Amino acid sequence: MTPDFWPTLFVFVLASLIGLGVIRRVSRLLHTPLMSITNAISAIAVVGSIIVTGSDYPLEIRILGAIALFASMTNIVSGFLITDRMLKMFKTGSKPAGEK
Amino acid sequence: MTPDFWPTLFVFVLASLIGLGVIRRVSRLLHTPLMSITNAISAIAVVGSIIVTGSDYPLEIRILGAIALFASMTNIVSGFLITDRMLKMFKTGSKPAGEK
Amino acid sequence: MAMTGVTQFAYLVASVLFIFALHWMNAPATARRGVRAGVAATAIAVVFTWAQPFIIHHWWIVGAIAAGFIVGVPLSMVPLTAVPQRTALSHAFGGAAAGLVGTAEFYLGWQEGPGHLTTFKMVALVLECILGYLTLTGSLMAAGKLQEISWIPQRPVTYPGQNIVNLILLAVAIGLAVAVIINPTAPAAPLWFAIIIGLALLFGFLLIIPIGGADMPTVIAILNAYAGLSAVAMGFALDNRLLITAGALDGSSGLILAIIMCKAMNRSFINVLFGAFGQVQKVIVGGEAKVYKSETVEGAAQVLEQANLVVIIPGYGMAVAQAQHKIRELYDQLKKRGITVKFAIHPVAGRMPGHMNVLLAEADIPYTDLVEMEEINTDMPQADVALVVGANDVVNPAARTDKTSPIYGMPIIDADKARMVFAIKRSKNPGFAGIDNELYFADRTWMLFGDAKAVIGELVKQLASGSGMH
Amino acid sequence: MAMTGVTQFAYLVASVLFIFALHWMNAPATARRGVRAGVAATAIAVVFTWAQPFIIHHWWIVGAIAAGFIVGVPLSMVPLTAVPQRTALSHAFGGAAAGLVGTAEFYLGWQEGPGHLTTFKMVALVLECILGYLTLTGSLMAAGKLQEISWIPQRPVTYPGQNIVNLILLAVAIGLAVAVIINPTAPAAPLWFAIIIGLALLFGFLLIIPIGGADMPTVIAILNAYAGLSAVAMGFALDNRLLITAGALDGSSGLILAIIMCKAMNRSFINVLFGAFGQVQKVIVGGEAKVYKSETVEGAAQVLEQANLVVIIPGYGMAVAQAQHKIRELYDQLKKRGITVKFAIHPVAGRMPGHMNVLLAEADIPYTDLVEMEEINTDMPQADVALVVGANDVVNPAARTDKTSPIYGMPIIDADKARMVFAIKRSKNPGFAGIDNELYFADRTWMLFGDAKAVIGELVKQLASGSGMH
Ligand SMILES: NC(=O)c1ccc[n+]([C@@H]2O[C@H](COP(=O)([O-])OP(=O)(O)OC[C@H]3O[C@@H](n4cnc5c(N)ncnc54)[C@H](OP(=O)(O)O)[C@@H]3O)[C@@H](O)[C@H]2O)c1
Ligand SMILES: NC(=O)c1ccc[n+]([C@@H]2O[C@H](COP(=O)([O-])OP(=O)(O)OC[C@H]3O[C@@H](n4cnc5c(N)ncnc54)[C@H](OP(=O)(O)O)[C@@H]3O)[C@@H](O)[C@H]2O)c1
Repeated sequence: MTPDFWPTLFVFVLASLIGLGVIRRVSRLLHTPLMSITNAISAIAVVGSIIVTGSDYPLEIRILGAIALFASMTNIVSGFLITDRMLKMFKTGSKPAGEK
Repeated sequence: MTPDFWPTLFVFVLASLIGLGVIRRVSRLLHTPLMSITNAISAIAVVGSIIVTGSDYPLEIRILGAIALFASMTNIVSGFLITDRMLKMFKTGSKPAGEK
Repeated sequence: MAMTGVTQFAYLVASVLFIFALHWMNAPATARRGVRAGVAATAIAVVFTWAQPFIIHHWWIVGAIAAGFIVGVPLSMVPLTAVPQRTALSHAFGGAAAGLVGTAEFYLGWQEGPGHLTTFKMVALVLECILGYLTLTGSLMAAGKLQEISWIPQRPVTYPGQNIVNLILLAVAIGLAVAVIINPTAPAAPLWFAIIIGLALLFGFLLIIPIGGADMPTVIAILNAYAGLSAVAMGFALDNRLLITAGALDGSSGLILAIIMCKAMNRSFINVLFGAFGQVQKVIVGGEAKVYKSETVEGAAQVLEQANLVVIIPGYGMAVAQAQHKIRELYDQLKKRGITVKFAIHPVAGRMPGHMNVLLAEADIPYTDLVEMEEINTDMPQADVALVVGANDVVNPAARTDKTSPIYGMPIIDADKARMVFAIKRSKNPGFAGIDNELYFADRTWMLFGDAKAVIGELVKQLASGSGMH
Repeated sequence: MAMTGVTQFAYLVASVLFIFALHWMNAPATARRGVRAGVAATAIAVVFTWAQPFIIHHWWIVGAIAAGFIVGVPLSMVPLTAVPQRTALSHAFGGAAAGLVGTAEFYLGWQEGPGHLTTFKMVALVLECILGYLTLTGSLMAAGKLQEISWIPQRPVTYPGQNIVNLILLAVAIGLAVAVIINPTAPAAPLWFAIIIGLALLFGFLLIIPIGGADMPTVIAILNAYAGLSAVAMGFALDNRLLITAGALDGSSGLILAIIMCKAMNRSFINVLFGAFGQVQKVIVGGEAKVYKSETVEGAAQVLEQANLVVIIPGYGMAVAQAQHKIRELYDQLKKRGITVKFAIHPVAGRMPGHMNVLLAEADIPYTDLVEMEEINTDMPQADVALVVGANDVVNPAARTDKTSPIYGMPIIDADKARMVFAIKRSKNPGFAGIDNELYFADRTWMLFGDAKAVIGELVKQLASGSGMH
């Protein structure tokens, strides 16, 4: 075990508990946007991709990294954009409807 | 900075977020028992007290530890007992009331 | 390659922002703030990782990021009906990213020789790669099934000995994983690792083929959880808490959405993953003696005009027909007459959690008129008309009464309790669960056969032309 | 002294159990499960800490734990009215424990020489000790004020130059803290550390004296947060995540309770800590021309018998008089006549958050009849009788109307909207905020002067004897 293992496991367990608590309270109205925003968040693998792509590593390693970085970045861009696009559609009835 | 500092700070921040989320949802009915149960939980200092009391340390250090252990243990015992005592009183109206 | 305090602190801030991003998704009013928090968190993560001194190949990074934008922007503009496929495809990208980073880390460590790959790190890398690559092929299959690509079978594919084959493959994978974890610097280790990757890719494929196309939404949620967990494994391998926090959030999200779907269908995880649900269709037919009563659009329009409370129950058919904009026109026509119009939203109507809500929101229908199942059911007996638009299973009373029905026990919208029911669908074919629907034969039900968009369009025309006379 | 994996795992389990313990406090139905989870977590923490191989003085531990039980059990049996004092006393114990452990760790490290006290550990130890010892004396003072011990002044104590004295002391403390953190093994370090401890003890004392006795409940919540934070600091010093998690939970709890109380009183933290609120009393008198209308117990009983909906509004006076059991009898008498009885619970009625709820629950009144302020206010206009039992500020309409009133803006229970109000109190004295209450002069209000327990007792007697005639 590395010295960091236990604190890091703690972080994992606490973050999972937070996740369960927070996600259970997401409005049912928004479950589709929820799927796309978590999709964007899981592209946090971008951190690992940047390290592998940008470090002083052999070429073939960096190629793997660059593909991973491209894939992560695609998810980040498309995930947040589409979530926001969907959320913009949700309107209350208070304003005069059908302005469009 | 010790190597464990950052993971441990993560633990602190996540635990605080969990605390804020969980405590905000505690029923207002139960705020008095909440005060006494958190009182018992903060006696977790018992962990440090046991280490200081029981290790192979000089006598004067162990005396400090023993006092701390006594104080923590008092809080644990009285905190949980009084919380439970209060909670036992909360009844719904469904059962025939006033059995007492 | 230790990180500086500044970077560590930035990662902590980003983690907290991700948590708030999801927290703010709890209501439409704050949800866009959630997106901004998510974007900020990701930007912080990218900038502070990039800024570390050991990052030197900046043009590589610029190139890959630019390519990501070039592909990502169009991918965000797909029609809303294609959102499930897009999500599946994205999971495939996410799985690939995790798998590739894991692979790179392993070969790097192997080249650098003993000491770089501790047992702990190896366990994390193996898990990261298995989860990542399995998510890659599994998600591609799911996307294919949802896009109804012709050479991917929609029906569950099962064959004799399927379980035995899977178990043998699993045993091989575990054996190799143990070998490579114990002896990561063996000359053969890269080969073993490559075989493990191959098996993970194969597993993703094998996991999906026995599941029917219509169960793909649940599968997508589960794959979302896997993608999150592979980010967690990467976090353990790289000793990075930001990855662990964000991954854990995704894992919880996928898990909870899958549970919600299973509950709303009254099925278990196991049943979804191995139940080959779509096959039930041929078993239950019967009831050919029963008759449907059809109604004309004119007649339906007249009834609607007289109503006080109309409850519209949309289902998958509305999504197929893209009828939401016509429904908006109908809603306006009815509102103009002072009629109360509510939408009854079943949690699994459509093919994706929240499917109906986004489509109706797209048509500018205020979300305050979208009512959840539990709530609308108490009002159903007061409804003068229940207008079923391409919904089927979610209004099937067999779920309440018929113990032999495959959907028995699934909570439904009580359309049959309304004073009168109009049901729009194209044919006498059953819905997703493959079973007949008693509602359509009920005394108070009249069918409006046809494509949902067309039928509603005609209803609107009737009401619009008749509105002067009213 | 590194911990084994088993211990680490046990600590993780205990942390999760603590989280669930507080989670289950969200409803009375699951709250006792929460206590069991808390007990289990603490037991795990104790057992696995004790079982570590470097723990050798077992009899010391047994002795201290036994002493803890001997004192703890009786402390758990105090009457419910003494709960605030008990809580304050407990915080003093908790603060002492944290401070003593911190002190022991410092002297130990100092004796063992350079290298043992890293800067990081020193920062944690100094914070632990300051928070711990400050909590100790602060809580003792708070407990004293709540117990109304004669030589502890109830009134806020302020004197000229108070702030300057405090600032000078703070500067000295910070200077010494920096010195001891930078140079922890200096020969003079133990002396510096001792002076820091002394100053912390003094600060606890100075913090409380300018605060009025009645503001002690808010102070207790803040001291609860401090006690939690000192456990967090201990966790950083000992590199122990269990302490950090549990401490953070307590910190949040104290913070949130303090915020709730401040909001319900429409005051700020700053105002509570430095506002010397209780002094306002003498300023506002006026209105001596106004008259109270008294009512007899017989008359009140007759009115109550004719009511359909009676709302009882308890306040601090009910706690002082211990009238909850008599109220229970009144409740039974009214219920027997088919009258609906509800209790209107203001969030800061009494002297402790949730004070009224525990007292009424003690008298076996079902908690389903205890209604929160926001909810009961919508029903108030329908109430035939509002019976105010020893409440004052929480029903003072000045909070709604009089901008000059010190309680202006505080949300109140709208007793004045009921068709008729009976108010039980002993005298014409004001309540906690020290201001007159317009409600008592209102047209529809009749006073029932006397001790709450006595007055309600007589009401019950009237109703019981009259019940045959009804
Ligand atoms: N939402 C989710 O997350 C999710 C996930 C997994 C599974 N599911 C399952 O999906 C089902 C959803 O129920 P549902 O009632 O929404 O859908 P459904 O039971 O699949 O019924 C859809 C109906 O729409 C009709 N339809 C199709 N195209 C149409 C068109 N162009 N115009 C008019 N009607 C059309 C079909 O009849 P015709 O062919 O005769 O037109 C069909 O009966 C449930 O069984 C649920 O368990 C949902
Ligand atoms: N709950 C908390 O957490 C908390 C915390 C901090 C501050 N506070 C403050 O405490 C106050 C609570 O309001 P409240 O309405 O409950 O109490 P209150 O305003 O203090 O009034 C209590 C009333 O009870 C009467 N009383 C005292 N002993 C009595 C007895 N034996 N029999 C009958 N009546 C008796 C008193 O009048 P007589 O003397 O004439 O009998 C007094 O007017 C608020 O101002 C609140 O801000 C509460």
